[in-house]
Amino acid sequence: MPDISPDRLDGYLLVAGILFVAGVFAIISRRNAIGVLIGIELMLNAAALQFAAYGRFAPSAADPQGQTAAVFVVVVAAAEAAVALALFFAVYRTFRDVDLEATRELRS
Amino acid sequence: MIAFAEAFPLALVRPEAALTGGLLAILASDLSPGANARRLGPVLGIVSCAVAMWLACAAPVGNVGTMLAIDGVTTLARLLILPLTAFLLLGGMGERRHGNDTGAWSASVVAVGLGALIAAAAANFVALWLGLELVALAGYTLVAFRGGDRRSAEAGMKFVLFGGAVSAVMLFGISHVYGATGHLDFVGIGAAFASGAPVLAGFALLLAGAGIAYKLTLAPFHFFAPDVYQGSPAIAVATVSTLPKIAAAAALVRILMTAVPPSLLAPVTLGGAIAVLAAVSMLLASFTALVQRDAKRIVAFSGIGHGAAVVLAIGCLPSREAAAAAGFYLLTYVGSNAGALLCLSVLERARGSTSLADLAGSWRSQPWVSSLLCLFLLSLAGVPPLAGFLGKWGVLQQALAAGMAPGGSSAMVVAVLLFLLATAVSAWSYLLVVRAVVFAEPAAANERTQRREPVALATRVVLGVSTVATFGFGLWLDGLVALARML
Amino acid sequence: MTVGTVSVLVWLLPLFAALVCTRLRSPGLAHGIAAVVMAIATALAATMAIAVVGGGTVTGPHATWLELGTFTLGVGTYIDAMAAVMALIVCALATGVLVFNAWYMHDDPQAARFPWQFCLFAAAMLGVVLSDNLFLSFCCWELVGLGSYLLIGFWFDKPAAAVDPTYQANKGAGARGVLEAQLSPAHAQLKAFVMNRVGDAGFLIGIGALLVAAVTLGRSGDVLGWQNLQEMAHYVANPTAMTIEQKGIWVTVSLCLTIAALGIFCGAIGKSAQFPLHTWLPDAMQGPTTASSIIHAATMVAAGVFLVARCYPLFPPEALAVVGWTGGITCLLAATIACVQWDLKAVLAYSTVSQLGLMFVGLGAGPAAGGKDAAIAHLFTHAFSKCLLFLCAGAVIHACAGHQDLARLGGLRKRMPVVAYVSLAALLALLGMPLFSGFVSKDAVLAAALGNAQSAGGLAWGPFVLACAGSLLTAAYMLRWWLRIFTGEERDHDLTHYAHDPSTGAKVVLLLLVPMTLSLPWTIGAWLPLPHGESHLPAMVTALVLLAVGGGFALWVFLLAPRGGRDVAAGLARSAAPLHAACGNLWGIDKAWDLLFTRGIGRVLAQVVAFFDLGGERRLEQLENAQERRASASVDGVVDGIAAGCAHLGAGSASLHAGRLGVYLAVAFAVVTVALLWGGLW
Amino acid sequence: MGPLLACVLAPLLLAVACVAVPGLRAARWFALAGSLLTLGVGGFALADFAMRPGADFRLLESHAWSEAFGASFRFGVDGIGAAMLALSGLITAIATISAWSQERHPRAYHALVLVLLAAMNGVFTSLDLLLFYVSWEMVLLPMLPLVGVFGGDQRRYAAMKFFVYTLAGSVLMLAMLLGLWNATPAAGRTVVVPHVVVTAHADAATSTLHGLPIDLSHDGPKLVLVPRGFDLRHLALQAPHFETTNLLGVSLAAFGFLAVLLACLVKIPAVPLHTWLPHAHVQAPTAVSVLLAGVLLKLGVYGLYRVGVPLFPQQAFAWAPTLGVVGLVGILWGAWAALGQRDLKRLVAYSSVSHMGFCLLGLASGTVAGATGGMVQAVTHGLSSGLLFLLVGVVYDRAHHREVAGFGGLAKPMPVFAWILLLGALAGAGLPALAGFPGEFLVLAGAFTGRGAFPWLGGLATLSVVLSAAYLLWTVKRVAYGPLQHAEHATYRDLDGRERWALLPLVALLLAFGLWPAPIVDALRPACELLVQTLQGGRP
Repeated sequence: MPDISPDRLDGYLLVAGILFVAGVFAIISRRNAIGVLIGIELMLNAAALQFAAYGRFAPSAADPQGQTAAVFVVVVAAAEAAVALALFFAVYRTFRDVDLEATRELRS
Repeated sequence: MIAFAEAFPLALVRPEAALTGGLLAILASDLSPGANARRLGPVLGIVSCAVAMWLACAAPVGNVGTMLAIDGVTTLARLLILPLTAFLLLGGMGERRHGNDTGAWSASVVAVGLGALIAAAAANFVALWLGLELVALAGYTLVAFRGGDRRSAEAGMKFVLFGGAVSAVMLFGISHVYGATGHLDFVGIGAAFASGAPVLAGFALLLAGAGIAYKLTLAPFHFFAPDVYQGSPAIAVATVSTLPKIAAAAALVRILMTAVPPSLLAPVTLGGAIAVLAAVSMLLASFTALVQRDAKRIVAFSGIGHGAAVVLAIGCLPSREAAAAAGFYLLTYVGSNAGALLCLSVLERARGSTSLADLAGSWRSQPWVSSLLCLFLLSLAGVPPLAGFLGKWGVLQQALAAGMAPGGSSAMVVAVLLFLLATAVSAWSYLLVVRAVVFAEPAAANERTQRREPVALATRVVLGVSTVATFGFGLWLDGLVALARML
Repeated sequence: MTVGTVSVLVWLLPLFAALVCTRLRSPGLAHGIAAVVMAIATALAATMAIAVVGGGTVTGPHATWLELGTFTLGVGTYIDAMAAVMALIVCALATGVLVFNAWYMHDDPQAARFPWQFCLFAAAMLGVVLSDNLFLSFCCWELVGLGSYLLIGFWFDKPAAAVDPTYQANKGAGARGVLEAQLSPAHAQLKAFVMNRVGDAGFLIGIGALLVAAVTLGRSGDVLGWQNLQEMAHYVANPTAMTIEQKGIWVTVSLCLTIAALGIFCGAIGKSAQFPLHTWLPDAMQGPTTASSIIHAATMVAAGVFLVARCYPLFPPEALAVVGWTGGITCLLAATIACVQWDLKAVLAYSTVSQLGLMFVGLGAGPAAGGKDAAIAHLFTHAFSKCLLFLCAGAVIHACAGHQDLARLGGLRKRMPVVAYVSLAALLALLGMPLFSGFVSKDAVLAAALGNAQSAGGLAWGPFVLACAGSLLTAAYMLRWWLRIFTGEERDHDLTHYAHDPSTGAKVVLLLLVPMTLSLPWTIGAWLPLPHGESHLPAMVTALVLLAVGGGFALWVFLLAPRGGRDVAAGLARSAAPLHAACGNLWGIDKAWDLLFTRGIGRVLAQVVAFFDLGGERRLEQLENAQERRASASVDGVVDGIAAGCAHLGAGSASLHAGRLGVYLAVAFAVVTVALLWGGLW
Repeated sequence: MGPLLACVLAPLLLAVACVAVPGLRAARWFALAGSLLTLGVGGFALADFAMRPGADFRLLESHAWSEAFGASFRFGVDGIGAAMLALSGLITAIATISAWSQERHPRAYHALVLVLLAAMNGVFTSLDLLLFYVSWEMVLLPMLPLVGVFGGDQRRYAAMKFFVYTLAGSVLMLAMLLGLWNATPAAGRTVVVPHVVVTAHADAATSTLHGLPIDLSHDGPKLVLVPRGFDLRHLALQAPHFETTNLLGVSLAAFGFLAVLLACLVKIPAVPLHTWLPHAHVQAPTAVSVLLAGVLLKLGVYGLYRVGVPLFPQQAFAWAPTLGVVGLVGILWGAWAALGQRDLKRLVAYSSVSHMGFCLLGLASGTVAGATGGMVQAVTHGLSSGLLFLLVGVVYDRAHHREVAGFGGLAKPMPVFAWILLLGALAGAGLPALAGFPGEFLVLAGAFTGRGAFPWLGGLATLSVVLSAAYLLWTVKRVAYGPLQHAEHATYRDLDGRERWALLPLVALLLAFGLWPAPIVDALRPACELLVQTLQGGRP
């Protein structure tokens, strides 16, 4: 049982891990594109959280590499989400649906 | 200001800067009223590529902090990426004359090129990830560019979801690498490994590698490729199937050279594993391609196989000849591949799709384009004296040298034999296209099968260049040596 | 001019004539030129013969044809009495036949083709006779086969007998057992060539065995030359211990030579139409009778006898026994068939086969009994008589508008006396009547066989007995032939009504050849030392008794009995029905070959192989479309099967690429997880 | 630029010209020019070898390619190469004449033929293994459209099968090439030169061997420093070292010979790797069939002569009996399959399988007679099969089908055709005085005098004497003799001028080589003797 006190790394890693696994589960199991996107966001945020945590507990806390990376992640995640939603909209316009099972014209 | 200049030696990254400038110019021209961005965009892009190329030839070598490393690999990558970007823009000029879009297309292409440049020069995982993300985001838009087209939209959606997931995995890995080593820059990570980093770092590195494998369409991160390529415009495929591969290959080379301890790299261990991975990808690609019924899907699987070939060469590091072989392979691949996709783009406009059924007998209506398509495909198959052969030659030579060297891994030799098997099988899959385009009769003699689609001058130029390359590099053995000398 | 040069001239003149005649369109001119050239060749051959007769041998010019490191293959001539006389006979008969043919084919539009093909054959035949090594012999041996092929197919556009109304109208009533569906010039020439090739395959193996022996003995140069073969032959007499280690197979030189001898004899079996390869000769009668007269009666078919005689030193006793027995069996077998043939050419054909068998009986008697000379002597005498008989047959057929049925011909003696009496002379010579040439040679053969039988005893009696039986029947069926055609009253008036003797030129030819059938010095006389051992007298007596019995019987049945109005022949046929049927059906040998060769190997086996190769016609119609393409248990089917297997693998993995993003991601993550776990354990 | 380079470059340039010049009428003249140039050079070289026999390489020339890889455009021919070069020129010329009135895409067609010619010449004249391989594979490129575009109903299947089958067969050779290259240290390797090679190739005047300095003064073992590269002659000098180099547990030589063998057996083609041939032949247009049977099949034999045996003599020696059996199987299987065919072209194709089996048997027998005979057979088969395919094309032009059963009695309306058909058939059946005979006889003689079981193989091979006569003359009978099958056949015109011009050289050569094969045999023998010595030198 890891010690999850706020001034120890383990707790953050645990949360991040849970987030990541949840995200993976989501993108594998969800049939709805939005659901998958949410899963991806979860994974990205798990990574961001870890960056921040690692940065906080890094031996050389002087240069905030981790925290910087976390900020980058947040920004890019937002951009990614924007593009993704735009594409979902394009799909919805043509298919009237964003169900991944329903939008399967491309296949072997 | 001075301080910034010292901290950030702009001289090293002039080409990237030039391309950024081009990108901004295109976007600006898009905003400015009256200016015909659709015509202006490509021109601006090509000009900026030319400038960047000029700058790249004279670029000094050095490091931009711990973020970017401008070395032989970077230079080689630049010399591949910049001309390719220019030709893709030119091709777009020819192929998208009737598109009603603004300069967005050109902007996206330039953005992909810029991202590829950054990723290729990255000496730091964050920089690498950002570069790859730029490539990805711009790529998503290109793929889904054909507005109102079901398949194009679906392709875009699948692309973004798959890409997003993989990039998240990569990021997760990176974060653990950082946590385990306290560094995000390759050199630091390498040092940490050397001083005995926790085993967790190794796994983390593996996860981080997922992003690169995905860009190289290496199994098991190749699944998106067939669907995306099939759904998106051929000219977009030409972009997303070439530029990211170059960037990822360069990044992989640098990571293996700096972040991974040589002890681990020696062909015996990691090299062998990489070789097996590559061989699996090749076999999977070549066999799966046999049952495809769409030319672009076949091109996609061929791309998977060729990416694997590049990885096989990289598995022979640290010899610089290996890196050169990978570079030369990419050179021949992008030449033939872009050419083939440009031909397909023309035929796609003529026949409405690139399914083999629709392409049947297009040789009658478009003899030149069809013949060139077959030529490029045979080059991809690696039939001498076409360029693809020499690419194969370099890779096989490296792999076999690594395998036959005293203490070399037999996995390399096995990989070589599997590579050859895959070559024969994939040749067959290319012939499926040749068969449809040249041998088969048109399904029905209607106006669609009769129509002779005009080929724009820009397209002709690009086709001419790739034709020259396809023939010119075929027997240019010293090219391999020259590249090795460049590194 | 040396004999060697002459021999080369004799060889090349006919070739020259052939080349010239190919360009000639006028039959008369072509025949004329060819005849003149052959006459010159005859004269030269005569000088050659005079030079060597009395037992000298001349080695003519020799050139190396190919040089192959260890040994060479040469071209050259070698003349001894046997060769010279044979060459003379070939040239003389060829000249005569050409002249005769000018009349025989005077109304045939294709006549112009005859001379050059005929001269080509003559050149090849002279090559066999005069060559100085086995290799050249083999080449010319094949080329005489070509000549025979061309001339049998002279009327290549004739349909098969089964569907040929004229044949059906004219065929002998007794032509049972003949496979009419396959009886056409086009098929006969094919059959002749292929069946000869069967023998030639053996011939090649024989040559191969000789090469093995020569290489083993470390010989070099023209190893297939007669000189070298004679030198090697002494290993036959004393089987040396010299052996070759070959992958554990120990081959003695004498074994090699035995194989060689049997191989060469195999070739002879094919060319000389011996049992079991004799069936092509009767079919060869599809060719012009004039061509048959010299090719399938006088010379070419005798080439086998000649070759065996030439290679005689190589033949060990056991090989000679094979030769003798084969000859004996053929002699009797062919005779029995000839007895019941109704086609007048078929009778002559089978009698040729039978006589060739007799020659091999002589050869089989071995050197001690003087078998070689006896056989050669019979070869010579038989050449003249049989050639004459064929020419006469040709005259008859021509006179009766192509009718060849012994049952309908008859009484032609009055209408064509010359032909009648000339043929009678030839006939008597063939039967071996005293004062006729055949008497001497046949007697010599029997004497040799008897002598061999007495000395060797046991199985060696076989050939002698068979030969005697054959001779007995020969007397009977040949007389039947002559009597049926020329005596009695006309059986079919409008058939024979217009019959007449041939033109003067043809008659001259016939009459000029008659003396050669008489037992006079210049026929065989001093050319060959005939055996006069103690077995000579009994043999002569036997021969005369056989002749008397057989001939008398025939005279009674076909001459006296009909006068009494009794048809003894039919009665005999009824009383011995099974035997009669067997003979009439050619002892089923033709059918057997047809079953084995034409249908078995030629059709069924080939179809099977073709099927196992590409999988049959039905598969070949549907190759283009992979879906319709049917799997087949054939070599090609396996190849496609491999391809299909690859496609199946592809389809299997393609089912993973079915556009399901969830599946894509799941597989990717699963692989990564597995990789991580595997890495962790490792 | 030397003559041999010209033989490779000129056709390529002419091909470019054919395609580049729009509406060009003279494409066929270009093709004819290219083939005649080849014929001229090859004929000259062959005559030279016939007059001054020798196992050396002549018309040598070398042009820089890659210093680093030790590859260069090395050309040179020995007797065998010269004969093959002349053959490829002759057959291409004849094929061009027979396709003189090509209507569909004449420019593309003749351009492709020219490219094919260049590739074949490259194979036959190259002394550089890499150049050899490149040319070898390059042959496939023009053949693909030549069959796939200009062929018959099932051309797609045939073309793809041909391409994939032969590519799969030869793909291992690439690994072999690189293996050999990697097996040589960068600094080169000092090797002891076998005596036979010294006597055959060493140049006492300049004291060089294949351009490498060698000290001939002393009597001891002759040493020479072989650089790393692809010069076939240099690689051959290192043969023993390939035996000792390990590759995946087998010796590099074993692997390499297997690779070459596979490639060559597919090309020859040897049963059971032959089934691409009937399809390709039946579907290809007449002229392409002529090229395929006349020259392309010889690539396989030539590959064994030029690469397989010299580079891996020990392996070749060990494999020889197997190859002999394969050759024999090919001879008999091909003959029997031919006997069972209904399609004229397929029949001739199988006769090719049977005849090429002799080449294999002769080479494997390891005797001078056999090896020489095999090569003579390769040349003469090029002539006879070319003749037969042309004749099949002639009847196909008139009847538009190739079913044997559909013909009969053509000798009446087409006498000249019938005579030439008979001549071709007899040549194929190995009748003396025709070109088919010397090769066949020499191979049999070689087999009989060969070691081990070869006499027995030779004995069985004589069966083909019967079978070939059977299937060829039977075909002649069914096509030309007998009564006319169909009334309209009577209207068929006999050979016209163009057809006669295409056939004339073949007929003349068939007779010439048959009556007087000494020149070509003398030209081929020294090279074959050296080959046999090399092979026997591989005896462990």
